[in-house]
Amino acid sequence: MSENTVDTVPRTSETPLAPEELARVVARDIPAGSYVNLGIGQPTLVSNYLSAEDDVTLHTENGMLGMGPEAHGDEVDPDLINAGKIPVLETPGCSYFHHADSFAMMRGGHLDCCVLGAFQVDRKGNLANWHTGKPDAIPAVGGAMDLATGAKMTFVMMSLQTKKGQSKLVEQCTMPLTGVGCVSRIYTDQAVFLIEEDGVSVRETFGTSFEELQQIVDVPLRPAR
Amino acid sequence: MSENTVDTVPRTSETPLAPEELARVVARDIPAGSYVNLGIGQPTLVSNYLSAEDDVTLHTENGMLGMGPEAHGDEVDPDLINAGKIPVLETPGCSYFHHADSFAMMRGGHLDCCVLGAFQVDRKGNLANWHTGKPDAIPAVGGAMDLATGAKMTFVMMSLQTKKGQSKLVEQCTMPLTGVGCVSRIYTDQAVFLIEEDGVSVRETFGTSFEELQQIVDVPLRPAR
Amino acid sequence: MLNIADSCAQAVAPIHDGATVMIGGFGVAGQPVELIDALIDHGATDLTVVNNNAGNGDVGLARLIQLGRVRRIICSFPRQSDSWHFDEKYRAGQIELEVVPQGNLAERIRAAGAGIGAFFTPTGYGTPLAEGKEAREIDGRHYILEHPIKADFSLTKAHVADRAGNLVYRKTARNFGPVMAAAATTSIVQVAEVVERGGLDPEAVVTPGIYVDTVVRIADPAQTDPREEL
Amino acid sequence: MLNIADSCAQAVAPIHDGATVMIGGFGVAGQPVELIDALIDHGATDLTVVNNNAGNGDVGLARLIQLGRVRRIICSFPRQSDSWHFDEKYRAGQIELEVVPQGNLAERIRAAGAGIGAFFTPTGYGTPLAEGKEAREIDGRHYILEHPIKADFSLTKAHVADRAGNLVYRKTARNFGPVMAAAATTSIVQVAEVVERGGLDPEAVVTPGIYVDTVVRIADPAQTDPREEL
Repeated sequence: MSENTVDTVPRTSETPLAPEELARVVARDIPAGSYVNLGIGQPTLVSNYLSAEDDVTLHTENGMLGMGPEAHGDEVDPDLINAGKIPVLETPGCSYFHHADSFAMMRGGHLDCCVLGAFQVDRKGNLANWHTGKPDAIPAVGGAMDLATGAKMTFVMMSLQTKKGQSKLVEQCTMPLTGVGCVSRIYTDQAVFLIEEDGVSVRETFGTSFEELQQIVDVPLRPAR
Repeated sequence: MSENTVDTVPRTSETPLAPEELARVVARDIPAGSYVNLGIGQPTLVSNYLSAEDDVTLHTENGMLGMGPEAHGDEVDPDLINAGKIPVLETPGCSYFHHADSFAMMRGGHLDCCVLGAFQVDRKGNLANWHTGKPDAIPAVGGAMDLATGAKMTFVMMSLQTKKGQSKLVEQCTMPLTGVGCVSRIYTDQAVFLIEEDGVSVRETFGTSFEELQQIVDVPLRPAR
Repeated sequence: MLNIADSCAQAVAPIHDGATVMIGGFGVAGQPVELIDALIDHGATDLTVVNNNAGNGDVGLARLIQLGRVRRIICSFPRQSDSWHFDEKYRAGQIELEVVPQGNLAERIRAAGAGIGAFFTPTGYGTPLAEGKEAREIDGRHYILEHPIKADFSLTKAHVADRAGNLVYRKTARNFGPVMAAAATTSIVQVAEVVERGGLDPEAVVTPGIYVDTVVRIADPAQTDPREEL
Repeated sequence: MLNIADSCAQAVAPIHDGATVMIGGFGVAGQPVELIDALIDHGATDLTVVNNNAGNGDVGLARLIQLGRVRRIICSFPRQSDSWHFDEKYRAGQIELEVVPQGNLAERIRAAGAGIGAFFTPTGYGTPLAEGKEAREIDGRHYILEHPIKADFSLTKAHVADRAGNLVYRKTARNFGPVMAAAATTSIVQVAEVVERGGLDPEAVVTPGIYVDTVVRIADPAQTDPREEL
């Protein structure tokens, strides 16, 4: 940490980011030409900020590369849905394949990036996003574990704190794991965190300072280099 | 063997069978509607005796179901060959697939029957057909092991004796194995043998008698029931 | 040889009590609605069902579960906003559940059809779903051993069949269809159309006819709006 | 992002000494003749080659072997009537050989692309090719454990590519192409034609573009009469 001081963490927004704004930050970090899976829910907002020049190809694990935007009205085809079961459109150059081929593509490390939501992420990049661990909960995993471990980079997109104010970036996950050491970056409403071999770095903050962040998060933080 | 006497083994030909005649015998035993792989070499003759009514679909492990007869002259397409690298034709209803899918089809037990040549078969249905075991031979296996173990039934088609007069149906294979306990029937120029749980039966003889056969073959034989 | 059934009832008639039945579909896409309805009418019980989910609303697989005909279900995502029949049976201890990550589910089904005895997969390693499973480090990566899932029957939906049993699908309705057809001893497929041999492009066939036992033509299959299921 | 190379020389330029290179084709069908020729001209040496065979006659892979550029070969059927260059190097102890049953070869290549750590296969059990391999009985059947075969590069041949890298093949020339493209870090494919995005039917795409790094167009690829190779 030597020369870096906490002042070196840029505050790139004066307020915490709304999901749409955060999606724009994630989108900016996806290299042009990437193959990307955006999971379901909030991460799917990222697609709104990918332009044609980015040449990003979207994968949906139910069997398609080159997934287009959501379909509306007469465009809806019950045979063409995404992993969230939302009707979508084709893009030119898309392709279809069966479930085993689709997950082979993911497991084989061919996707450049996957963006997922999370209940908890810990300093070692362990992810918990499928099961709260409550004894009466019915377990349901879907493709969460496959997604978490399959892509070259797994990004998490989440609010930093629970409704009760607890940090979701933790020293060690207490909820059942989805994947081990799989997360490389965490995009939250208050900051972007990088999970590194030897600790967690903060790349930028939104409406907060590095010091305030360290108050919330019970994991030693350092500025990103 | 109790009631059956050796006289119950029918001599269905007064002379040993030529390969074409033997192919006809094999073809008769392939149930209508079967999916069949005929390997390379002599077993491919069997296809000459399958009629349209038999509705037999031929598989070639280099990636095709519904393989047609050999192509000649202008029909030859370098992109359409069988496992023996002979140009062939399509049949209506054929399909193409890649090598992993093709061998998955075989390994998964979907082919009803496979007909192979052999160096040796033993009383337990062990097959040796890929390697003479000579120390200076360069090993080359191709699809032999996959074929031997994959199909629901593996038939062997071979001359009963080597050029030196030794039986190729043996007590225990001395050559390196291709597959363990995989052969269920052996079609030879002199007889048809059934490999059963508890021994080897003779179903019919060609130009020889059960007693003469037992002289040649050093495995206890019995008439088929 | 391909059996072209006159009706869904005829197609599902061989399904016996205690059978393992794979049912295709991901959401409404590829769901063999008419075949499932026929299975409900058929009456087979004590079934093990393999599906991505555990039924939605009051119809189809959910209805089969409600009727108490499913002893055990293998799926990746049982709990949904409208999986109330499954939830009730599960909480009452009246249905067994095996939860399998979706990609492992697809690969285990594929393995059954492909004659693979077992395989090491990274998915699930270090999670509660790896408990009791053999783990191994290979080339610096951690894996768990998963075994094939076979079935006696599969009920799937394709778009067009030819009379050799070759199938093509439509868009994301393909999903589990090809691997389930290959993993079942008897595969039963509903299609919108049956054409003559030669009527499908051999380069574009997705499921070769060798994997298809029975086809039934449902010219206008039920098509739910995907949103209704959310 | 897809790289459309101007020439085979440009396409194979990144292949480094010591690389593992998969080469597609079964017999003449699907053999990327022009890419292999470019690799010969390129000069990379100390290669590990994965192919079904070990070269025929005096051209292509046989020539690469003759030139002493192949340190090790993984294949199912090295010995053929015209594999004299391989035979000579092998008998002289100048090339390493790993013989793999054809179906295990295809499945091991598939496993590499599919992220499978290892798998149990029945093929080869009880034979000399199982020596030193872990064996296991599963559900009454005997299997041996096989590991993935990965590559740094694959050279394959397809029929048409679109600008998203999607590929379709022709007839039995498909063979190893799809699994090799997926198993290689960098897949290089020669095609007869390149079309715009949208120019291929998405239902009929065999290799999705995600598996394709470089495409080079060879409008009139060499076509040997299959018989010449026998």
